[in-house]
Amino acid sequence: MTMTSEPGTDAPGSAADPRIRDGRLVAEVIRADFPILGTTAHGVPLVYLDSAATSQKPLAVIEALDGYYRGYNANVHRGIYDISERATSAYEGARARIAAFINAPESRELINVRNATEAINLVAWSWGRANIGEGDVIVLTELEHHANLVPWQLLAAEKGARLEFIPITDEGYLRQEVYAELLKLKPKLVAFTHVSNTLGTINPVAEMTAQAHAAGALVLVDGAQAVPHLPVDVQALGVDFYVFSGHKMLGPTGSGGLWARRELLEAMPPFMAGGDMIRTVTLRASTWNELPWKFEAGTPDISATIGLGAAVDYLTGLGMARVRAHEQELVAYALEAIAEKVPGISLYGPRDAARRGGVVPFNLPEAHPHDVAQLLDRVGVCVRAGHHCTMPLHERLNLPATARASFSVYSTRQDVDALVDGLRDVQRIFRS
Amino acid sequence: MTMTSEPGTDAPGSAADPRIRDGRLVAEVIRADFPILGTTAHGVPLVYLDSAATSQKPLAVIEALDGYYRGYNANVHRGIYDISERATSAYEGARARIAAFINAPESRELINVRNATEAINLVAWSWGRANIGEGDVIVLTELEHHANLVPWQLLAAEKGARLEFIPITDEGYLRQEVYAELLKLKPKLVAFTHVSNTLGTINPVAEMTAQAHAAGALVLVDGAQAVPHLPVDVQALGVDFYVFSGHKMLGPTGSGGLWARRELLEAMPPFMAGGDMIRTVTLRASTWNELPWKFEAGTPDISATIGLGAAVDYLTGLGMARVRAHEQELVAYALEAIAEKVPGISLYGPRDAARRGGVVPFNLPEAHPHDVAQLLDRVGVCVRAGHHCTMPLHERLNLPATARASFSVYSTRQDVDALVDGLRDVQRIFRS
Amino acid sequence: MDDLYRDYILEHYRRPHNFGPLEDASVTREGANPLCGDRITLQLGVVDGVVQTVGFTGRGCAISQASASLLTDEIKGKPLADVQSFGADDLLELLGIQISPARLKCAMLSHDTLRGALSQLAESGPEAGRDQAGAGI
Amino acid sequence: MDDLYRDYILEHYRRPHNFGPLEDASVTREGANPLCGDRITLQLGVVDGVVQTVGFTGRGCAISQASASLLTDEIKGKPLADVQSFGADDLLELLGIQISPARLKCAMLSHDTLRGALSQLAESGPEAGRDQAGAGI
Ligand SMILES: Cc1ncc(COP(=O)(O)O)c(C=O)c1O
Ligand SMILES: Cc1ncc(COP(=O)(O)O)c(C=O)c1O
Ligand code: FES
Ligand code: FES
Repeated sequence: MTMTSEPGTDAPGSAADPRIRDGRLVAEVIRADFPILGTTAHGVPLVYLDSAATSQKPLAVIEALDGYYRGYNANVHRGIYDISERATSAYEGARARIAAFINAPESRELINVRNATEAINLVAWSWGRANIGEGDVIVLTELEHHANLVPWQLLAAEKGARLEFIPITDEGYLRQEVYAELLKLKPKLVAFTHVSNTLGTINPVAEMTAQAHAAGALVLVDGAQAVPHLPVDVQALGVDFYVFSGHKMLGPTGSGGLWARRELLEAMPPFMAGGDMIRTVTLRASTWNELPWKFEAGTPDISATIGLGAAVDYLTGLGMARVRAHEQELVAYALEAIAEKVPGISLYGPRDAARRGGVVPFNLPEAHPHDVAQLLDRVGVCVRAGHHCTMPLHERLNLPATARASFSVYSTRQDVDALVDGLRDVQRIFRS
Repeated sequence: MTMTSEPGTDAPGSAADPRIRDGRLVAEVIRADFPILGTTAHGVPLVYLDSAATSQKPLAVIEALDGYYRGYNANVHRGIYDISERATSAYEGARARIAAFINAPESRELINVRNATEAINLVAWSWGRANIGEGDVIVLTELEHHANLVPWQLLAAEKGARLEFIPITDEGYLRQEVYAELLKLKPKLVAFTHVSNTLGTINPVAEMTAQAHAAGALVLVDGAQAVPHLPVDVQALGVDFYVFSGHKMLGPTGSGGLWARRELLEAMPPFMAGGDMIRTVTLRASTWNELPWKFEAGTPDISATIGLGAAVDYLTGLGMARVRAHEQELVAYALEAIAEKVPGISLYGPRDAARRGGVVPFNLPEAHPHDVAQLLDRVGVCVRAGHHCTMPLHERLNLPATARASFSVYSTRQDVDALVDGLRDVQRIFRS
Repeated sequence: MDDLYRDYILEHYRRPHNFGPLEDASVTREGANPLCGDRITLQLGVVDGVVQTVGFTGRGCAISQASASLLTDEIKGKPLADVQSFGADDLLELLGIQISPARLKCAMLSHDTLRGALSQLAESGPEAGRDQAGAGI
Repeated sequence: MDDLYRDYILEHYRRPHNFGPLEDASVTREGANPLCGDRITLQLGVVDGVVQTVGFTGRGCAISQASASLLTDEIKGKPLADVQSFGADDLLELLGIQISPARLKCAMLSHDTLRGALSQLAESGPEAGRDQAGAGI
């Protein structure tokens, strides 16, 4: 059992919690909560630096799944026997805690989805097809993950709508002056990422949202790289739709959330249809259930949602402001250590660690990123190489691919040091 | 460790496997593989008779999830480090075994989905919107689960298509003579359930499919209640689309499959868009990945799929013909025992156990099904009460609701006896 | 849970009070619990701001029927103002049993229907009405 | 895995054989690995059914570059029939290293491109062509 498997048993940040010292996370202690971090790869200890792709899971999450399947596995909502009622209250309780984690006003505004991708597709299919017409403008950015790009391409192709893109500076900031111009086109929707998964850029969501609203547009924010890494308050941000993936925030695969303002969800037609999302069904016509169930057709991924609930408890126990401070410090350390010790390396993204999340993209002059990743794997260091599902951004940066290290609550300076050593090895091999 | 957590370590049905004796399942032994069946509810041992809603999970499945999260959790397809390659091969290996389990010709024809509901919606949104036009006819049946009804209502409403329904006999068989008439309307699609979740009716899929094809229609079969309970061979059935849910077949929530013939999948436009389902992306246009990934946008539910792989290994170890024989025997026993010992009870569905799956719907004259379920819960017996997501079928049978007991590999005659005792208790309480 | 089917609950289920249609009701309201298909029709006869007569018909589980029986007993003869302030909590107290979340809709069917009847009375005068369903196709 | 970056592989990567464009190629074929954005252009000069000259250009990882270098060495001077029968397995053998599933596309980039070039030769004669992309928008 980890110390947080029962939320609330120890006050976060209290003297009793060894994972927090002087108001800062002690990643060396936190690591002990993550079983996989004690394993080895190719005989060397695992150095996991691919948390932006998916995070590792604490024992509290693994045990939440295990506890469900061993103790009270049953379908939800319709059973009136003990384990089904327990499953229902665990499932709906998890929803409430996930909603509270992003400060949603009401938990029925939180739709459980498989991942951020499904959330965006839900909005595009349901809200998009009902509200976007010929000639309508949707503003996106050059930073977007394919998940926040391709669904809008499909919608635009079907409806004859127009996509416009906020360009970036070479450092990876959105060019706000162009955004202001694009808003004059009176877009129906502005959709952009909170934090770039490739460059780490943290976008000024509240400001951009206020501007969009002033121009009459709704705002969808892709929080896949934000919710795991910094405090998110959808009310303070003022956005209309906010999406995220559970598996990137210490939760299980198959979990994730779509939050949207209630009036929007209520006006939207259903996306998928079937059991649980209906109120009444006859052979030829149906009426819909209330929120949130209207958008959850069929048996939900009960265990994944319960697991995400445990993940949110774990993160809450650490405190998201501390998580952010930890990662910001680590990014600053990494940018400096790498630049200093790995000659010739190219680093991309904002130089100001206060304006970037915990991702460090780079390229070595002598080796292809895939070779770099492969050689780092030999020494147990896991980084990602490729286009990171941002092909247009790579195109814009004129890079076929990049390698990327990324952090989470359990990442340490030792991890960064292992990366640096590994990169120097790669250089030795390729220069020899 | 269960005996089957490593598939193939013991030959199924060999003398070494205590779960099989004289070619028959020994449910009393099988139960030991399911941790939850050793627990109690309200202080009495759990008698789980709601497997049609969701099945319990064997240790092999629980451990597959646990092993993934503790040992090799990583995102799939794009990582070139050890744990990511292991995750990818476990994920794709599971797909291959799931595909083989229903005898799909190729594993790339097997799309991993959250559940049967998502699979049907995928077909309705993708194939349906591309192929169904105004005035086109879709033939369904009065037996359908809302999952195989409401998506077609939405499609028909959007496209101006026409839904026609094969009616049932009072016993719950499809009226084949009416089906033959409906085929004269030259429907584009015939969609029906393999096994009714409410009455248990096993429909003659191969025959009905041959007739549909002769009339020029494609066939979608809802196998949610078939794949967990009897041998399914999509090639022998000859169908075009076949869907099922993992959580009903000993697998985790969040797993399920859509199988379709490759030519169909290749011609279909994508459903959800995002990472992994693309081949190339520019700001304004994209091309699609190969099958199966074209239909799997975003990070898949990796652990659920790996868990479903373990579930099909487990079922394969038991042998699906033996599973079917076990459940058929149990249904016959249950129908007889209940009719004999519970005076006045109404039993619904086919009387011939050879033509029905392991579900037993019933109503007591003196008590409402919800009260029956609630009182059975007191003695640890879990049954479902309500419309079982088949409102139109209940309407047709002129029943507001029914109670339903349903079986799986671990169900025993003792379970049935406990149900009978419980029902007699209910009668005592309500008659007193 | 063990307390759910107390004798008086079963007694109200078997022989519900105020069961049957009213001759000339001031308001007739139908309520439904789509989860189980159960329906109840509640009728009030209001004279000078007082619920003089009350009746219900329909089918349902023991909880919903007992709840309707107890609720109709409770409001009969009361001024509308009192009936207005009769809340869900009051009904639960009246039932006197532990209701699990899964059965709350059963316990509340009569109360939801009463609330519908009252707003119908207030809004449109004594007219027959139906519970509104969710939007759909 | 440890064997992936053997000296001769790195040697071929640093100084690939047959690198550079051909003057008058019978066929020019471009191949791409969309996962990494790498591209290679392969050119064959065929005279009397024999691959007389061969060249490639493009960028890519060590595996793809070494593979292209080895493959072009192998097919140079061979009759088309022999080149036709040069399979993926043969290339893997030539590479002489253990290729993980994740890097198979790298190893096969040159071979896929060669197969494209050969069918282009067969079908439409010596014309420039591109690898076909999946259907899309
Ligand atoms: C026949 C049938 N079809 C479809 C479904 C829907 O399954 P799921 O909720 O897993 O999508 C069910 C499950 O209740 C079913 O019994
Ligand atoms: C910014 C961003 N958006 C969306 C996604 C898609 O997440 P998922 O694959 O979990 O749907 C990712 C994950 O890579 C991401 O980084
Ligand atoms: S089960 Fe229908 S109201 Fe209780
Ligand atoms: S990484 Fe591009 S071909 Fe190897």
